[in-house]
Amino acid sequence: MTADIQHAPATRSYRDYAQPAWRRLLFTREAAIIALLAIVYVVAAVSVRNFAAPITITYLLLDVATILLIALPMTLIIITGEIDLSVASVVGLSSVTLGTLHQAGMPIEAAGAVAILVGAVAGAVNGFFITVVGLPSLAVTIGTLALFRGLAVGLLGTTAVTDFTEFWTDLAKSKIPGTPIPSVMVLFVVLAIVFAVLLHLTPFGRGVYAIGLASEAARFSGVRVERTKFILFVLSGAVSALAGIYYTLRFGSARGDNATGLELSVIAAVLLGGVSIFGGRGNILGVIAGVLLIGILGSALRLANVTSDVINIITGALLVASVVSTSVLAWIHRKRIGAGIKKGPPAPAQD
Amino acid sequence: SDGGDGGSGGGDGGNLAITFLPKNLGNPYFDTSDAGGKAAIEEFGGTYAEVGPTEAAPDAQVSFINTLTQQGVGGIVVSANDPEAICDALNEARDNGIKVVTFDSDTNADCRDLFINQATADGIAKVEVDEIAKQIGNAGQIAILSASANATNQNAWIETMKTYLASDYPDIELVDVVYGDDDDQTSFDKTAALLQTYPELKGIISPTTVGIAAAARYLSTSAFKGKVALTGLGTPNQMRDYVEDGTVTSFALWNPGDLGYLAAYAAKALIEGDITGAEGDTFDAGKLGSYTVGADGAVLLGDPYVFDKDNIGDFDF
Amino acid sequence: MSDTPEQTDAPAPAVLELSRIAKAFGAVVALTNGTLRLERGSIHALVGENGAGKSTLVKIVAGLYQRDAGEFTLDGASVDFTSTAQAKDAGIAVIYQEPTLFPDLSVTENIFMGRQPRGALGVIDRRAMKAEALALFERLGVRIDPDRPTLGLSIADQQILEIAKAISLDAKVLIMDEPTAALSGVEVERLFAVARGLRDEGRAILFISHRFDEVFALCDTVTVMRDGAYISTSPISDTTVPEIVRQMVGRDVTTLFPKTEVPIGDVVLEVRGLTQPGVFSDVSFVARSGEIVALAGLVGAGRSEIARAVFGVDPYASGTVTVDGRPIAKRSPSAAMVAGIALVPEDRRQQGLVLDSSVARNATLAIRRTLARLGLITNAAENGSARIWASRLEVKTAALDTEVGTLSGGNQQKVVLAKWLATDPKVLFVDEPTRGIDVGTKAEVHRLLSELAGQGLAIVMISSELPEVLGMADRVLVVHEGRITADIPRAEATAESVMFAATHAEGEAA
Amino acid sequence: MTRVGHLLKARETGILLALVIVVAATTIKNPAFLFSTDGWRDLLLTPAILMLVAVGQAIVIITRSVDLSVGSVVGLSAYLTGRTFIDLPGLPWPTVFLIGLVFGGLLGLVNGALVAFAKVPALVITLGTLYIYRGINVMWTGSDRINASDMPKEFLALGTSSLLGIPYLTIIAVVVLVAAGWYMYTQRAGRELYAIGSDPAAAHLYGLKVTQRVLAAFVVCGALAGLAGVLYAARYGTVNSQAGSGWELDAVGAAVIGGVAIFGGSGTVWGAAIGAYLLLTINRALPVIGVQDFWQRAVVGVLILGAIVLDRVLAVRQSRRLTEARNS
Ligand SMILES: Nc1ncnc2c1ncn2[C@@H]1O[C@H](COP(=O)(O)OP(=O)(O)OP(=O)(O)O)[C@@H](O)[C@H]1O
Ligand SMILES: Nc1ncnc2c1ncn2[C@@H]1O[C@H](COP(=O)(O)OP(=O)(O)OP(=O)(O)O)[C@@H](O)[C@H]1O
Ligand SMILES: [Mg+2]
Ligand SMILES: [Mg+2]
Repeated sequence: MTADIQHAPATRSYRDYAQPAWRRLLFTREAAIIALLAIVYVVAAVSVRNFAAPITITYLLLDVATILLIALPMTLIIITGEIDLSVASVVGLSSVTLGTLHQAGMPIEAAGAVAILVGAVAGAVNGFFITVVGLPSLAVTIGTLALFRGLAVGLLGTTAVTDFTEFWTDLAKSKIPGTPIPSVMVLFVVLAIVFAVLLHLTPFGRGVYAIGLASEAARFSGVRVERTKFILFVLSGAVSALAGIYYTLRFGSARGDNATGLELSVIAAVLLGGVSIFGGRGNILGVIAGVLLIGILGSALRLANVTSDVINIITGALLVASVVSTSVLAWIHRKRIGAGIKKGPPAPAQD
Repeated sequence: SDGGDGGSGGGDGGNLAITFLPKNLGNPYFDTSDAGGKAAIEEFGGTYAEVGPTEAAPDAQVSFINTLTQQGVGGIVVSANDPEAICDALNEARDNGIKVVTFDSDTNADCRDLFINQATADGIAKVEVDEIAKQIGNAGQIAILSASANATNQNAWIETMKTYLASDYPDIELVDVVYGDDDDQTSFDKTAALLQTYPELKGIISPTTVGIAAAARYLSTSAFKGKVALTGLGTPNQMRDYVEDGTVTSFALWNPGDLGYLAAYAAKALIEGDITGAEGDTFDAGKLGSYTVGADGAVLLGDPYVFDKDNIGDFDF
Repeated sequence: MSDTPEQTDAPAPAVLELSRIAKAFGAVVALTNGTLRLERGSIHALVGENGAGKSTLVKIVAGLYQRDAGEFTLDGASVDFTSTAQAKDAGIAVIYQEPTLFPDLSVTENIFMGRQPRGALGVIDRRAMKAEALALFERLGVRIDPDRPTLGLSIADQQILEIAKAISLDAKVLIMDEPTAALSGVEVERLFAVARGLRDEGRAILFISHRFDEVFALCDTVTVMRDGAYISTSPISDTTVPEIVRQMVGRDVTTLFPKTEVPIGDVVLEVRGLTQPGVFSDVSFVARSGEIVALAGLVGAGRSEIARAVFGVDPYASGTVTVDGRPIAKRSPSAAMVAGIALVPEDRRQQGLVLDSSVARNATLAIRRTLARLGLITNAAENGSARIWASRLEVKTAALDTEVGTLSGGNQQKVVLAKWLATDPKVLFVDEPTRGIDVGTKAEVHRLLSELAGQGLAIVMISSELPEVLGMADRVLVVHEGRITADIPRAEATAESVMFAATHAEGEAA
Repeated sequence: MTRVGHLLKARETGILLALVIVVAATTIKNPAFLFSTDGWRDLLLTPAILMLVAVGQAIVIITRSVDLSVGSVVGLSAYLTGRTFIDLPGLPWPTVFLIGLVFGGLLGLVNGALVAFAKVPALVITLGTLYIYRGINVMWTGSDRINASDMPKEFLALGTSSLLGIPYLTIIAVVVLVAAGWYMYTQRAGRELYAIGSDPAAAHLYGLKVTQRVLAAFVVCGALAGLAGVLYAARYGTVNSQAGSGWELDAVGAAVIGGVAIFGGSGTVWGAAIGAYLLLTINRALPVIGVQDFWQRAVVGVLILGAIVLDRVLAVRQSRRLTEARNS
């Protein structure tokens, strides 16, 4: 009668995870994308002439480096449930900044630093409208997509700046000595580690996920929602500007229309990599696999003389298939469990 | 995987697999020029292929050039979207023994072996300015509807036109240069905007085939039909209706089919080692006869041809 | 009440009958033996602990979930609903535990969505619709602008709207899953009057609530569930609260409000002249170490707003908040947290929890910075901390990576508490801490609050349940229309004195 | 309360006012912008096609989805129109409208089915179909193109001529707009689209036919984009494989400028239509006002931002009124 609730039930024990590790790691979108990446690579290496050559890796990585870089902050932004459509325009703006300043006599190092600063400011403009004014990011960045591109094109007009210091343009295309891997990958790997740690191993990253899943609850738990988003947009601007510098140096040409339309490729790759457009889900590894998958497919198909329209169709189909298959698999999973219950023992009798 | 090995049939052992890389696919001008190239390649028994991006973006051609390098074709014939952006890719291709010929739109001279020039900038600028001057009576406002803001050849021509206008036609005022991005709809809307912005406008020069067709189409249904003159570079098939209904009096162009044809023969000559691209080299170009390489590795096709009501019926491209 | 068609002892014809319903969600078995019999002209209570499966049973009746096994008959005929529309057409109206309102649409449209009155060409007759809405509000004795969007309605008004919606369906079976959780006494009384009217018209009503006073005041019959299974059904007159509680919990529960006397220490929190025009004005109070201060008042009085402003989620125009004499920056929950304030918010699903995230992540969200070593945080650290708090609060979950959204309401509330207790706060605001929580857990929450006060925590408790306020508080602050109108010490706090201050502005406090 | 009703309408009124100001300012600078035959015609005509797409887009956005594939649908349908004239020369030209509508509707159905049945986010699906449809278009068109001479004169005349000073294409677009606006406001199904966008989970609990309605919204959006493709062919006379590319962002932009909330549940097709007119009229007005070609895009960006900020200010004001109304 007087039993205190406190002592009545035995102290519970809790498992850390409901499922064994291999199940948790293997049955994920990311694992599927990585597996697909491996399969496509092997199939292409076997069946497409010239694909297995090391030069393929070089070209491939040079091509996707811009997308890889921009995809890093984009992943975090999409995980918070926002989106940044202005990234490609920031690439253009950064390219033009670098070009005009260099033309005016500034060394590349300094001009590059200013370009990154301009990118960060562009990101801060997005961040301001989204977090301070409180506007939806999709709408804001459709606006700044036009604004930043307009500034880039307006600043440089018909001209293109091409006379960059050879040291830098060569560096942008150089390879790590003794490997087919472009040097720019060093920059990427460093940034990828930084972003992966930031997202997966820091309190900031925990906040990012919480914001994406339930921003109000995150705010009530002391997550600085606005500040977090603001920081992410600034990072996105800065990294896009960095990608813009690489892009400019790689092609040796600073133009206002550089990288037009790249935003959709970046977003497609991030989504293919398993990041949920609704926020709260996804990881860096999956995104990298997603970018590489699109890159490898494109490279293999081009080598096999498949035209670019077919490559586009395949990319689109892959994107659709990747999300549809997850939802179909979940549905099958539910069905199976449902059937299992029905076949199970009858409900125990009432007491 | 058939691009790399098929083309060693003709000549003396050179790899005659020649691939055309236009600014973008689905552009009728390049369809015609590449068809000329195809005809030439079939004549001399090489392997023709055409690849390209769907949109004329500066960097889009690079991955195609890279792919061709990996496939080890014999020659690339390319119209550059950007004089600089594809340079390194082309040089890498050349390092791998591929001969590079540019046509229609050049890159920097050190990134290719030869440039097949459709006409000199002077020639083109002069024809267009003379035509418009004739039609508007040597005085009044004119505007230019160009391709994209960074288009190398258009920009060069426009510069020459400005100089020529200033020296020879002081009464003609060039009020604006607008860019239709070689996109139908944009060019169309820009034409409309021009006409409203400058009510006194007497004529439009559009030195691009997409632009002139769109402008003609807008003019033909507007109140300005017959009042505002239009000339520029166009293909006869696209312009036929407008010449016949009086919207356009005359326009100019070289024969793009011949341009591709010549480029293909130039590539063959390079591949087979007949020429190196040095000034003074001479090579044979099938039905077009013999050509000589000029300064900076440029080969000139000829003078632009002016089409009007009387002669347009003779052409089909 | 005397004209109830049938005698309770003669078996009345069942409108709706469920027997041995089973339902599982993946590995979670929600129902093993759902059994229920609703009769015409009767109000039937369904009680059970959090997670007993009440809402799941309701959702099966509503056609939202499909049962895995068992029988479901309506008017004697077996039915298999595959959508909520079918259940609606069959005459079943449901008020879900979660609100189902469309925030962008007007109050009227919310009530009549999908069945608006129509004129020629199928054009919606907005005038007729508005008139019907006004008539409904008249019947419920409430005043809500029928043209305003539902966005920004208080939780109480939202609940009233749900009730209006269900009543307007004119259904033969009306199911209400905890409809009174957000309502004040007056509104509850009106709801009861309407419910009795419907019963007297011969309709069957199922009423789910954790408040026994309501169950005994309103219902004719009560069914108890435990762990997804049916336990008993009895006429309300044949049973008692302790009996029901024993059946629900499976054992006896003694004290509901185990208030222990603890020495009250120094002032920890001091709020001075807090004002936000239109919401609250000139709010001043203190909370001392070891003290439980209750903020009482009618729903909509602005108590939650005060708590949110103090915690920094909401803005305030003027005033100061100090903890241990140090002022705290406005509009910054993280500053408030660092200063030692914690807030268990009233809206658990929106504000309290990241429903799609795991128990461990939720329980450590507020302390993620302190858990980090060299700026890095690991799953192991999170699980370690979460395990401690989950077992201290007896959270019912198998694994720490279970999504919190799949736990029952009470267990969710425990996770919220765990999250805030882990921050080791000096002042704990709890806003409706036992709303929608079963007796067992409720007693546990109360015991916990007492224990925390005993450890020197200052607790500010917002509650709309008078017994809870009277039973737990050392001091009762009454809020009326955004102002504190009375400060009543425990000894003088009675139902009458608190209610008087809550309804009369002139009872100005010293 | 009618005050609230007025405020709600203010979202469209504000944007309409902006449009009037742009037209007035430009006309003062250059009367031909409004008072010449061509000026008047282009003012009404140029945005009409985008308006159709924006109306469809608005309907989809109201249900809390988005359709990024509209540009590709416009392109495919425009090319199909040309091909129909070439391959079926005997066909009476008005039937191409039907063909365009049905064809666009089918493409919309594919989007809708994937979104509604597979329950996957519309942005991802339609980003995928944006690539797929455009790829099919390029593959099908190749380097072919439809020229004005391939299409009947009567059909092309539709693209430029007017009835009582109002271009035919504008009339078609306005008829569609009025029908859509009427349906969305007065029909149960229309209101349900708002409910679904406002809170999909609640709509499901409530028993609305969410799947069916979302599917229908995509079909309508596709059909309108298909119709826009037919009008594109009539207006521009030439169709290549890139027709309509990039329109998706214009259409979403127009809807957003017009006050359609990107997260569904509020806004009207009227607003989206005005948004389309504002967007394209600004484009045309800038050169007249003397803004150099290169800077125009920047100005458009600033205006989009201005429009959504304005919308936000109005919304905040409205919610403040609501709070006051409740407290009084
Ligand atoms: N959609 C779902 N997915 C997984 N598990 C669920 C789901 N809905 C309910 N459950 C689980 O089923 C059990 C019964 O939950 P239910 O909501 O029916 O309880 P309840 O009796 O209504 O509790 P409360 O009084 O807290 O509302 C719980 O253990 C809950 O976690
Ligand atoms: N979402 C909201 N938007 C705008 N104003 C609100 C909102 N919620 C509440 N208010 C305002 O704040 C006042 C207090 O509302 P609320 O119902 O939250 O009070 P409360 O005292 O916290 O009641 P309880 O906690 O018992 O539900 C209301 O009178 C209302 O004017
Ligand atoms: Mg429940
Ligand atoms: Mg409250």
